[in-house]
Amino acid sequence: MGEIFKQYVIDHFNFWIAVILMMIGLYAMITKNNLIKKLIGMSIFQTAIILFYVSAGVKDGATIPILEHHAVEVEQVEMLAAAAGHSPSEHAASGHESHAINPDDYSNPLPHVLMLTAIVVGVATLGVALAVSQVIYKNYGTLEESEILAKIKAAENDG
Amino acid sequence: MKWVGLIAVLFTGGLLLSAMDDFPKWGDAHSPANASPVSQYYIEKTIEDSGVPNMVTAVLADYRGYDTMFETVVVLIAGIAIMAILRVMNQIPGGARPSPRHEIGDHHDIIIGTTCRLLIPVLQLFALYVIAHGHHSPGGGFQGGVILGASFILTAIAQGLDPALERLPEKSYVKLAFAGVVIYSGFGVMCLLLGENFLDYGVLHVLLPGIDAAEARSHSMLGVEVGVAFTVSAIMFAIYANLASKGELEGGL
Amino acid sequence: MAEQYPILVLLVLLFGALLVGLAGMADRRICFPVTVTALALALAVSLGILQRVINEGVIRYFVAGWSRPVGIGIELRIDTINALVLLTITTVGLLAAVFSFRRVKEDKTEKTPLFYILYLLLIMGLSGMVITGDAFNLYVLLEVSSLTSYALIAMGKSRRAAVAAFSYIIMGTIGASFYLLGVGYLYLRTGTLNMVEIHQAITGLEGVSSAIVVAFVMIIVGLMIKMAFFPLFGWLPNAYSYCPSSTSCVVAPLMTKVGVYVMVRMMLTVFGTEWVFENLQYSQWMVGMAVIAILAGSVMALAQVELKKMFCYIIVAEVGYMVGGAWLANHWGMVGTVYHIMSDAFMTLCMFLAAGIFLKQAGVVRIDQLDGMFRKMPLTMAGFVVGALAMIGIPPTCGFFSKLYLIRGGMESGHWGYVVALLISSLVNAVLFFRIFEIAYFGKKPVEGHGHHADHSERSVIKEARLSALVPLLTTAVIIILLGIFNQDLVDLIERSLKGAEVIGSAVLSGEGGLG
Amino acid sequence: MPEVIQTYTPLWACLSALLAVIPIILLRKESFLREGATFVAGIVMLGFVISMVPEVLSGKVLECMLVQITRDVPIKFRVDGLGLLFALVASTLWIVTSLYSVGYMRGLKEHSQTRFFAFFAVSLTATMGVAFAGNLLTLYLFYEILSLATWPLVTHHQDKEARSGGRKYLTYLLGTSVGFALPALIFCYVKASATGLEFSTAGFLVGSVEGATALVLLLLFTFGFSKAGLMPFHSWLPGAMVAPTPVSALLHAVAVVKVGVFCIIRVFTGVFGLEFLKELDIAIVVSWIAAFTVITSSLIALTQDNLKRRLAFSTIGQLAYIILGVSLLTDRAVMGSMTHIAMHAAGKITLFMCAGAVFVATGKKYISEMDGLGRKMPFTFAAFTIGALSVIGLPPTGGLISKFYLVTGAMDAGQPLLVTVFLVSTLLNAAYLLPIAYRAFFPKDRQLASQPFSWKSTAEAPWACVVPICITAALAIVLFVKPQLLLKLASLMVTGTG
Amino acid sequence: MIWQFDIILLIFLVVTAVISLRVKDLLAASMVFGTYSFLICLLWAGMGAVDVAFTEATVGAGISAVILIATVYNTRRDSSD
Repeated sequence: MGEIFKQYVIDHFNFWIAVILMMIGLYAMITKNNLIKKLIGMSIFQTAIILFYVSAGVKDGATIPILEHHAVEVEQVEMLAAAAGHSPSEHAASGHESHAINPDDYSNPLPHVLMLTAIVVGVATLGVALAVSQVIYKNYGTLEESEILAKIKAAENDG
Repeated sequence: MKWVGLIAVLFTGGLLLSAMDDFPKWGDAHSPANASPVSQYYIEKTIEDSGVPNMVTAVLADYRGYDTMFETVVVLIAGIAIMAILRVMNQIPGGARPSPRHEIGDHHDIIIGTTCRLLIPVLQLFALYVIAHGHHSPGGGFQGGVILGASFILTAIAQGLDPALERLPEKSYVKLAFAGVVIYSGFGVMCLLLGENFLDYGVLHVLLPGIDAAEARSHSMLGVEVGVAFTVSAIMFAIYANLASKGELEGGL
Repeated sequence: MAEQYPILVLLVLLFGALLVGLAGMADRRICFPVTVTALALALAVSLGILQRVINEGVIRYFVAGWSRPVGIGIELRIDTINALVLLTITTVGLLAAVFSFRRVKEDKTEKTPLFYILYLLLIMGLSGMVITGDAFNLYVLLEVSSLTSYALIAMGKSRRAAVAAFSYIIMGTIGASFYLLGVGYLYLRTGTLNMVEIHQAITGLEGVSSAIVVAFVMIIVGLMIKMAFFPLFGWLPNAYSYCPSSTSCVVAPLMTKVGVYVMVRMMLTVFGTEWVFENLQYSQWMVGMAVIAILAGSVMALAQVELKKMFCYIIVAEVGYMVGGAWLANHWGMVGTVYHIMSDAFMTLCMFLAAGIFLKQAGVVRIDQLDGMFRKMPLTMAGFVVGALAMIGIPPTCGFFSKLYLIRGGMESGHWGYVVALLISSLVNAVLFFRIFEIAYFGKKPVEGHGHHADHSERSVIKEARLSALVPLLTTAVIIILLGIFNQDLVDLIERSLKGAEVIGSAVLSGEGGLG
Repeated sequence: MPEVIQTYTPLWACLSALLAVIPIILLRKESFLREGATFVAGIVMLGFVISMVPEVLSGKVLECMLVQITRDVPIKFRVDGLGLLFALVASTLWIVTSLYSVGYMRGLKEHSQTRFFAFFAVSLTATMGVAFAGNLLTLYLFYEILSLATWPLVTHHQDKEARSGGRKYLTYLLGTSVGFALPALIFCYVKASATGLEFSTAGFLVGSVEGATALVLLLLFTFGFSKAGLMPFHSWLPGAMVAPTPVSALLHAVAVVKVGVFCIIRVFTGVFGLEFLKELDIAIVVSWIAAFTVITSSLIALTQDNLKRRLAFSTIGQLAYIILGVSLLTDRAVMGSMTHIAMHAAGKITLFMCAGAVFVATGKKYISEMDGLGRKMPFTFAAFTIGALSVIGLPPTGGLISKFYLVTGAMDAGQPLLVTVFLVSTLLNAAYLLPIAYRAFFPKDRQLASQPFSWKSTAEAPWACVVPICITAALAIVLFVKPQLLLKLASLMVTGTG
Repeated sequence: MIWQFDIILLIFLVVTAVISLRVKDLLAASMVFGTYSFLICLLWAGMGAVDVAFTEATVGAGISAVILIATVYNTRRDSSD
């Protein structure tokens, strides 16, 4: 039991939180009556997905994906050496193993990049949706979905 | 509706959680994602390829620069879309619109006004730093652009929308936003014209004497980030200006 | 230059949009020519791409030149299927753009440049989605196209346009987020975003990984929302019927179809048909749902009194055709689906162009307002009739052949319910369109008795559409017939990709019979 | 296998009608030229059709590939005896009907005559396409085009009655073709696409189907081509009688309904093949459906007072003869069916045109009003009598010949009950047709009867109406005297050289 | 990364998310949503995703909250749920 709990929950608790947040956001998107609330739910949903991705790129004991200074210097020294003596291809072939950079030392940068995009997409969507909701408010004088639907129905019956 | 929603949400959540046992352990450095040749390549070769220590910036602006270009386009679209949806175009033909001019600081709190006047230049300077220093530290075009846009928004909040719009009028920020994308895609097209694939910055070293391909990449990334910052800052302000004034670009909050 | 074609399609459209933005804001008159030129260039380039794909096989274009190891950069990957869909997108885009000509002339609004910017970027987003070989890049372009379409729909003059756009935003965002989440699961398990690489990683895994299954389900459900598959279609009818005509003409034919295309791409390239059909036994369920979708769409279409709404429900049914076809798990089902993506794009375009003309010239919203249209605008009706016949499935229009292949697939795989649903939906379409024909032919006040000299008199105020609207409509009609007549060539091209050993390598779709 | 000649003649025959649409529309202001164009096209078409006769008679088959539309199944023309027979009938009668419709339309000052002539030409194109269709797909294509192109003709008057008639017309025709014929077609496509779905004497489905599947398929086809008016899918036919008479005459005595039976004959002879059907032993189902239709429709016809409706029900019965004949599967019965297409066409078109002429001249539609009209319109009713004889199958008309073949064919098949059906229905035919002619000449009303006949008191329809009637009546007699060409063409199909 | 800190953050995260969705005053909801964004940005910073955290701090906690407030200001502050 404990083993299973560990396997399912402890080892992945970040994913759990991400999924819970997703469910909260999704539930708000589907069931909230107020349009602004729906949008807050949407933002929570999106940040939860971002949390999921970022969690996927975490490595225990790794640092931020910016090369430390000494590593850069080692690298540059190597490159200078390469420029002076060896041809770059030779360097690439020989220098690979002796690299000062160990991939395990740095977080996986790819999810971060992807999520930068996702954040920007999220705010863009939020902006557009807010603009639309302002138009809705101008047209119907309310932001409650049920009231809007009632007004639409009333207008349909009149026309 | 609530029950349908609840069931749908629980179903989705259950589905998502059902795969947890198949996931690599959280923080596992050897999970498929973290140990894939792709992400290892980024970590190992960024310096070699472009000399940029911030891998995120390198991946963002170079390896996956194509994504980032469209991301900039997304920002541009958001601005254009909000203008298209919300902007009230009630120009009187042949004449300037009669706008109630606010004096700077008019009916706004003096403390806020003064604080902002002090804060905004610092904020803008910091924005430029973030843009420029994105190669070496967290930051880059997006973050810097947002901060820059935020400085204008702060102006609008502190002093009213009209003074802010006087500094950055609608025509200008629209042009700025487009200019950003032009800069970004322009770098790509330059590479095309020099006979390489789109956004292959390495070839640009022929234009800049005295540097090699890696340095050309590094510099091009900076250029591209500047483009991103242009668009993002302009659009962030545009979004705020339109949303705060119901598209009339007058009055504001 | 030929090797740069894939990126050129997008660049032409992007720079068109930028030019409209920078110069068109000052002078509205240049918006239309720039848009049409950009789209025409994009069409030309996509023709070039098709040519290259036919001659050279799959095109792989590595943006920024990052080709090794595969997946560090972004790859554009074009086989014959995407080349054809790309061609469809640019063609529809061009035709619908020509149709929008009067927007510049008559709508004296400052928003015209904004409309064209969004329009071009929408086409760019869709084209980009189609040609990309990277799962995440697809998401970014999906958002490009979604955001533009939200805005284009919200620009509608109707009060309800904004409400429709809002629910579209909510549903669209859920769909896109599900897709993103699915890609996240894939990435977590495979470590790459390149479609081909993902496929190789999946085939390399032992057994059926539950994470991959969840990823697949999330992606498919997300796409189903985007393509308005049956239970998830609620946003579509309002969104497509309250938006401006020039918007509905491009959004309605393309958005759902590109959604279906992405699903097909996922099934073919990312997950691989063997994995999808052999490891997951979803085929029966999906085809069953498609049957419900077809029947429900048809029945709801019957109940509509508004023209555009009716077309919208027909779209729902047509999406059912395509999803069902793709899940028949055999060669002809898949061929039919891809072929139907193209033919349905043009049929829908024809319908919405005609609806736009009716609305503009005669203020027609409801079907019963169409009385006497054959006399009032014969050319428009001629184009409309061709589209309608294709919807019903009368040879030699393309609608007949897509149904032929889909039904063939259904028969070969023994999904008789699907076959029957297709036929019922054809009959319903026949009823729907002949109801319209009858109203348009007879008019409300029938000419009683004989000896009525009405030949050349009785020209009411309603006139034939302008050239800028007629040309796209009639061109679409011609394309519908040409697609039908040359369907064999198209099928050959589609099959070439289905047999492409590189990615699919499966007996499932190679034409050597289905799974039984 | 018969010798195959590649030629474009069938295409030209088809196109000659289609191309006539252009001058018809261009010359819409000049009615004489417009109708002239129709005539020229008709004569050109007939010329092309006749030019193919010698080669077909010599046992060759003409083929014309149009477009390779799917991998195995092209759109192609293929002219054999049956197709040519039908094409001959249709193109000859088109000329006659064109002449008649000029008189009719002008006589009644109908509206939208240009549209009328244009769609008439399109319908003829489609009919030719069906006649020359080389495979099932081509057949279906032109079948559908014909349904659609005739709809504006049926609903020509654009009034309430036309609307309901037209609705019924399309509902039945499209409903059955999409609902039954299309699935059957696709089933064939799935089962036997390697054969190209091409009609051949052996039948391309040989060996691909069996048992219940074959029966279902056969029934799908038989009901799917509901232009043949087989019960229970017949009621569009009386409904479509709202059309102007030339339309009824050509399309509902000749083109449309005959396309229906033609398609069914094609299914029997070309898709399944007579031998294969004998082996399957399923055609008898169709026989009984047809027999039921024959008797029922004749009985209904007896009760109709509207002349055109009575003729329509008569048509349903006669079409069922043809289907009955072919479903008997014996050589003579099949030959009888094929020749009956022509014989019945000549007779029935005469009857319809007579009905139209009466309407033009007197405005009368109902049989009860026609007492003594024979004295006013002697030519018309003389022709009517000949037409009636032909439909009944009495000498000296062509109807006798085909009926003779049908009855002997039924005997060959060893179905005495069906022979009885033929004979009973002949009696019924006589019962509903002859009294009309009789009362027209010998009215019950004493006063009318006692009036002496004089040429001065005649009031015929315009000459353009009467002349075609006389031509078709003469044709019915000519077919009795010289049926050899038709018999030869029909025999090509059953002797296996087609 | 200190796991206690992590847990506290995650709990707060869920709590703020729920609060921002439960509170009936939309202005307050926007503010709480800003807090939520800030917390999640802290979490990401802790995970080593500094660029993402930076962006979220500026975009999520900054711009998103501001435009939400701007909309609330221009429409209505109270909501039914």
